[in-house]
Amino acid sequence: MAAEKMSLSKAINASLRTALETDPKVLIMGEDVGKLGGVFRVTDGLQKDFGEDRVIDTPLAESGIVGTAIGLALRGYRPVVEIQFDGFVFPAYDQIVTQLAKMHARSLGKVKLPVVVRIPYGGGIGAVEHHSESPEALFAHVAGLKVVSPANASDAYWMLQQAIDSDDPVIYFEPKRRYHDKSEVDTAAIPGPLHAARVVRPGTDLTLAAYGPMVKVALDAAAAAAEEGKSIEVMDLRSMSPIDFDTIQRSVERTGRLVVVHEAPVFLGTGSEIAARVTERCFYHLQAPVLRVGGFHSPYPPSRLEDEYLPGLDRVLDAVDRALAY
Amino acid sequence: MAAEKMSLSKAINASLRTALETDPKVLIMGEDVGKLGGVFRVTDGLQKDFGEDRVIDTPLAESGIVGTAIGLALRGYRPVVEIQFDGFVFPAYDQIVTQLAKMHARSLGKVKLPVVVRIPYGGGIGAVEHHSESPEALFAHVAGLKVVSPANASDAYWMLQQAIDSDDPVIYFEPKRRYHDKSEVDTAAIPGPLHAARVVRPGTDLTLAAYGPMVKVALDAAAAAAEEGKSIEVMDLRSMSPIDFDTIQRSVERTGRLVVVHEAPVFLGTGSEIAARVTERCFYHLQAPVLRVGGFHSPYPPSRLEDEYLPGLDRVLDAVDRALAY
Amino acid sequence: MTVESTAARKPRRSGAKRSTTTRDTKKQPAGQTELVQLLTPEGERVEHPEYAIDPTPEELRGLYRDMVLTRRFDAEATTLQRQGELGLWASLLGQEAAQIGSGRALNDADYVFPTYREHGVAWCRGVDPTNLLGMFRGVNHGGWDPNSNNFHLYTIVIGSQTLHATGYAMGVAKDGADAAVLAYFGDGASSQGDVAESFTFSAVYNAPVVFFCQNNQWAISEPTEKQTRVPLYQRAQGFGFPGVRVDGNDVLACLAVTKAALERARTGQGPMLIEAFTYRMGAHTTSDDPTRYRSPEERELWETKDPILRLRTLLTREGLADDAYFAELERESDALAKRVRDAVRAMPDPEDMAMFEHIYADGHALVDEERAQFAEYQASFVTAEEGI
Amino acid sequence: MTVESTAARKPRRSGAKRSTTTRDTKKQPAGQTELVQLLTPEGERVEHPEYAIDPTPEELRGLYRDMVLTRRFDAEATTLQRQGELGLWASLLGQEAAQIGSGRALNDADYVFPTYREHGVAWCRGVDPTNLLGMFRGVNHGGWDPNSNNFHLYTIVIGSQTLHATGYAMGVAKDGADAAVLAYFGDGASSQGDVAESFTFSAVYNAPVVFFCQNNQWAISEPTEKQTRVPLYQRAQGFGFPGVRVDGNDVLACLAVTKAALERARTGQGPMLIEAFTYRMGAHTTSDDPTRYRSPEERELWETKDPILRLRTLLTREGLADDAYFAELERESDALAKRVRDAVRAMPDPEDMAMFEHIYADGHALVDEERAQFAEYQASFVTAEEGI
Ligand SMILES: Cc1ncc(C[n+]2csc(CCOP(=O)(O)OP(=O)(O)O)c2C)c(N)n1
Ligand SMILES: Cc1ncc(C[n+]2csc(CCOP(=O)(O)OP(=O)(O)O)c2C)c(N)n1
Ligand SMILES: [Mg+2]
Ligand SMILES: [Mg+2]
Repeated sequence: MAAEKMSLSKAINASLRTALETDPKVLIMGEDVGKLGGVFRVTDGLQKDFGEDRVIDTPLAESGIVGTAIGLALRGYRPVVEIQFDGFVFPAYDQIVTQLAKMHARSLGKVKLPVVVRIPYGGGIGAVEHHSESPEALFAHVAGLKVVSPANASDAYWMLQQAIDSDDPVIYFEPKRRYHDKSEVDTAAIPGPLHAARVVRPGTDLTLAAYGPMVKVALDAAAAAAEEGKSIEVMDLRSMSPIDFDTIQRSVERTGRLVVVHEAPVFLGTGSEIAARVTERCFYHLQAPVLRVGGFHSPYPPSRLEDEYLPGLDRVLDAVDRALAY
Repeated sequence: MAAEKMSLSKAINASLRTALETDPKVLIMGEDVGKLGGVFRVTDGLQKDFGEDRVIDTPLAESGIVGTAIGLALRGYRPVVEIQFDGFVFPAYDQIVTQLAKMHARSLGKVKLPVVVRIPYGGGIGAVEHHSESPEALFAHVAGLKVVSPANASDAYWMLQQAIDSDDPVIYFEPKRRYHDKSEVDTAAIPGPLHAARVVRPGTDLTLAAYGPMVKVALDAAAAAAEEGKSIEVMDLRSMSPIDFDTIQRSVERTGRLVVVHEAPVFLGTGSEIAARVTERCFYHLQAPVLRVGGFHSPYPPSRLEDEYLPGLDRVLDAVDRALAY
Repeated sequence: MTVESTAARKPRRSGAKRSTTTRDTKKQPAGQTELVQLLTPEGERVEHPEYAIDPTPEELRGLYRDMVLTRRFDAEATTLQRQGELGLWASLLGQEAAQIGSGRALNDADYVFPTYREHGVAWCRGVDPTNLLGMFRGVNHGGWDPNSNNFHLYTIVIGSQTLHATGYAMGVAKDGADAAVLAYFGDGASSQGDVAESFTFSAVYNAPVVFFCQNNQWAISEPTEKQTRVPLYQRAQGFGFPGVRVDGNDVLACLAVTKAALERARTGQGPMLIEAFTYRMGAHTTSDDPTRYRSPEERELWETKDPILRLRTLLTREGLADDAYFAELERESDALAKRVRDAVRAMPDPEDMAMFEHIYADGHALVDEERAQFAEYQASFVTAEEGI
Repeated sequence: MTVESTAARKPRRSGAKRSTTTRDTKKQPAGQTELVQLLTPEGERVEHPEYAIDPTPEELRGLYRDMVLTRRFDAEATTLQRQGELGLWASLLGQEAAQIGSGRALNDADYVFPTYREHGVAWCRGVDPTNLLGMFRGVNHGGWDPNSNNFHLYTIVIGSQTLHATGYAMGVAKDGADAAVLAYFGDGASSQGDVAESFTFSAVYNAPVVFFCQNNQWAISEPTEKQTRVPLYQRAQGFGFPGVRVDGNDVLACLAVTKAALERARTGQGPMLIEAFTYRMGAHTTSDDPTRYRSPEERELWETKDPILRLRTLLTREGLADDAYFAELERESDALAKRVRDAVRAMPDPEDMAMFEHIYADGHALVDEERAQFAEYQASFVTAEEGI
């Protein structure tokens, strides 16, 4: 296949296809992932090509999906399960937190659970309640899980390959409102580490860190700021557990300022940890407190309000301005 | 009754008794809360005195407990449900996050859910897996919930009264290893606000903020530091959602240094939010970064390791020293 | 507009006589299942020893009218979605009998916990149809006061509401009230742990709750076989209460069985499960494309069992309604559709600051802080613009 | 020490003849329940049409030995807890027949998912009893490699393991392996949504899993009536697979029924539920005080149904074991107890740094950072002390 321009959702589809082809132990499980190809068509065509035994339409029960995936992993399989929407992961939260995350430690390393939990997440698609949430902090706080989110098609492809290859459980958050965004994917490339942050636009005045759906907003903000003569370094964090603090630190030591953006509520969102730890690491370099832009302490609002709720260009630039004003 | 010395668990029992006496709509629900009086005897004698209709032994299903409590609240009752141990709240997490927290907003304020979820939490009691966890950040991140934890018998009594009186769902974390600690409870007193932090030992060099089981450790640390001539202000945060940042800010503006201690893992623990927000509010006052002492990014360890795992006097003092060294 | 509304028009002509035996027995292993039916697809009344019912002509016309108006409202909502006035719509097309039959079985004091598709039940409860559209338009998450009509808000997380219903019913029993609770869920929902827990709690506490499962054969793209290998009504027995399967396209059977079950519950005989065997004629929601996973033949087959047509046949044959009646009902349908259309189009977007309202009943310092910051942030634009 | 071990000694003398009919029928509504029994409390063999079994004398002695050694081990663990060597112990006293009977029904290739009380099953699987004690001592959360003996780690969160078992069984089926999975859970666990979901998944995928519910009448302080109002074995039917109740104090019946169920599963006939009707003779755990919630009479009644005594009666009456055999077994029990006692006392605490191990299989930067910081922190003390 090699390099090809494709949408983020197609890249995930291609990645799943590669995994199914390469490793007979890989399974796809979830609600409507088979014949329908998922409500976002991310698994389109996979059941047709790999059969109902490998691409499995499950009963409507998320705890059951994750719980049986754990059992399948214990038997040597590598299940990739889909949770249909962010807000529907909570029935499975117990299995994820008390079993999936802890069984490796419980067994003193004897048991490995290479389970990937794919969750389309975030807002901006005009959906009803429970379809637009960003619960990543609720997973990143839990030891035993790894949590990642790609922001573009290439990362979507490669990070999923790496997540499936990992012997640890990985929560793989898919920025659903970027499903249709296209970019180059080189399936023959040698990918960088799964948990490394990446500078996607260099700059000197301030570091703007984002991940998943907000990377695009951050890049747009940096472009807008550039027109006003501000040089913003944009970082795609890519991984929320672990967070690549070394890369952030190197950037902040140069720029002296950090703004973190995510869709999830600010209060106890991943930005809080980043702010706390970066302040510790860069106390004498910071010219301003680390500022955070994110969701409010409210349920995700009705969709007619989401443009106000979601951090957009203006709110990011506002934070950038405030940080630069120190 | 008026002022009386009692243990923290007895104070909770007394508070539940008062609530059952005062309001016929108050119900106690949970596993083993009736005849047994709970595995910690916190509900001892209540079923005997108020009947099986008000103190209800439930089936062994946490989602069912919280889910039916929501239904009872919709019918006008004020259920106080017990989750037997911290690690067993996760089967109920979906009902708590997607229903209990959001129904008031979903109904545009028409529906109120005065449900209290009591959770004995934290370690230090030599227990097996899932019996020693501190999951408060997983609730505090979720809008629609209030999260509190008393550190002494008087607060245990009064904060529970206030939680039951509140028309919002309150997650009430009980520091189980302090159940037997005794202190004065004045049941005739007029309590302060439920969500206010409180300075429990004044000081000038550094602010040490804790809640629940760690307040005692913080006080011990302050006493030890005093012997070395360091004046530590100890703050009992009492509420994790909302957090009383005004009181913290006032203290830090005076002391210039803040250390936050909790048993929960540091990474994305409540301390991260406190560090982030206090740094924002007190950027020019802070002489050192906000330091955090807490659990590691690991499952709660086997009990023979908990003394090493839990933040104790030495680890707190180490952080205090590091903060003062800036 | 009559029964032949937009969404349901095309295949009805395929005739009412096609035999459905083979198909049905595929879903219902022989001998295992008895389907309560009081009105056949051909519009014939049949007797049932346990579930007798003798509605007056007035009542029959009422049920017919409810179904027609509900279908018309539903079709209008689908249209409004296509026109961009709604973000989404979950159509009840085909399930009118299950919803009107069960909905009209309720007493005023009873309480209903719906899923997100019970527009017909909402209608029976007197909820203004327009109010149902707020969440689908994206202006709110639920636009009515549940206590005004004893009709709870729609619940999207599958199965959750069955526990709320059970708890509510426990409260009804505590109050000694002469009321019951009706909890709706789907065939897909039957797999959720919460539904099983609601069965356990309701049985143990003998709560006055009736579980009404609309088995519309599909959970999005998954047929009922992906949820169970035996008929769903049988699930109840292992929890210690009765289950019954009713023809979900037969409004009389749904009415009779639900009435009996609610009365059972009100008189202290505990929970019961009703499985209404029906069919989702439309897409799962307007976002769905059912051609990807099911055959047109299946839908055509179910067309022959249409819930509205069979009652119309009865009304006509028995001379209980004449052309004037149907014409008048068509006018009424059109008026309803117009009223809804106008109301939706006039429905304003919420104010920005509404984001910060009703998160807590007693207030929350962080919400106050964020509200203030956001107001200040917004004011900064006004100022900036004014500055220009 | 023989069958009359510490924990079980006292009330056995109360005689084996007491009638238990009244009590049992209270729990089992007449006619609804058939209890599979092959060996009566009085030690009489009885026939059962479906579950015939004809164990050799050797096999009978083997089952007896397993039960005696398991009980002895269990009693020793209780003692060790009292002596402070363990933080907690969950005794299986009274459930030996259910566990040994089902445990001995397994083939090597089968896989077991236990709760936290299946010490007898662990014994059957060849897990060294000492390894079971690590988590109760607090030195680990599970001290054995599940794959060495096809015996999964203990699971404390009630019900979770039934889904793991189902998934594992789905894998077994995919592999086309000649094996089945045995999933244990308790009467209390039957209320958990996860258990219901495991029933659904196993039925839909026809997974080779046998659910073995030890109904020991209590979930801590709650009697089974708080979980269900009908016998638990009936739960299965509504999910589409058979359920059967077996005398859980009858090792032969437990063996026969489990063997049949496992073979059913192995030959592609899908899941089955076994409810072993038994009794928890001891406290829930050493932290529990059962006098607060149940009567001594109830326990005395169940003493008369002791699983070990009835097999001993059979062995003696039929001349299958003599005094020398029992004496030798007593010596073996003592030796086992001593070995376990010594091993536990010698069990070292984990190294501090073990906290940072095995959290991830592939490593994690934060764990590395915290490990390094903690090592440095600890080193600072050494330095400080050395400094003195
Ligand atoms: C917990 C949860 N998981 C997944 C979904 C997504 N979802 C919405 S409707 C639906 C299918 C429901 O099927 P059924 O219960 O049969 O009801 P129907 O839509 O057919 O009326 C699914 C999977 C959800 N809303 N909640
Ligand atoms: C999810 C969860 N909730 C509560 C508990 C606390 N708990 C431990 S054992 C137990 C009772 C279990 O009863 P049962 O399933 O009958 O098993 P038994 O102990 O009788 O063998 C409870 C409530 C738990 N371990 N997990
Ligand atoms: Mg359906
Ligand atoms: Mg039990």
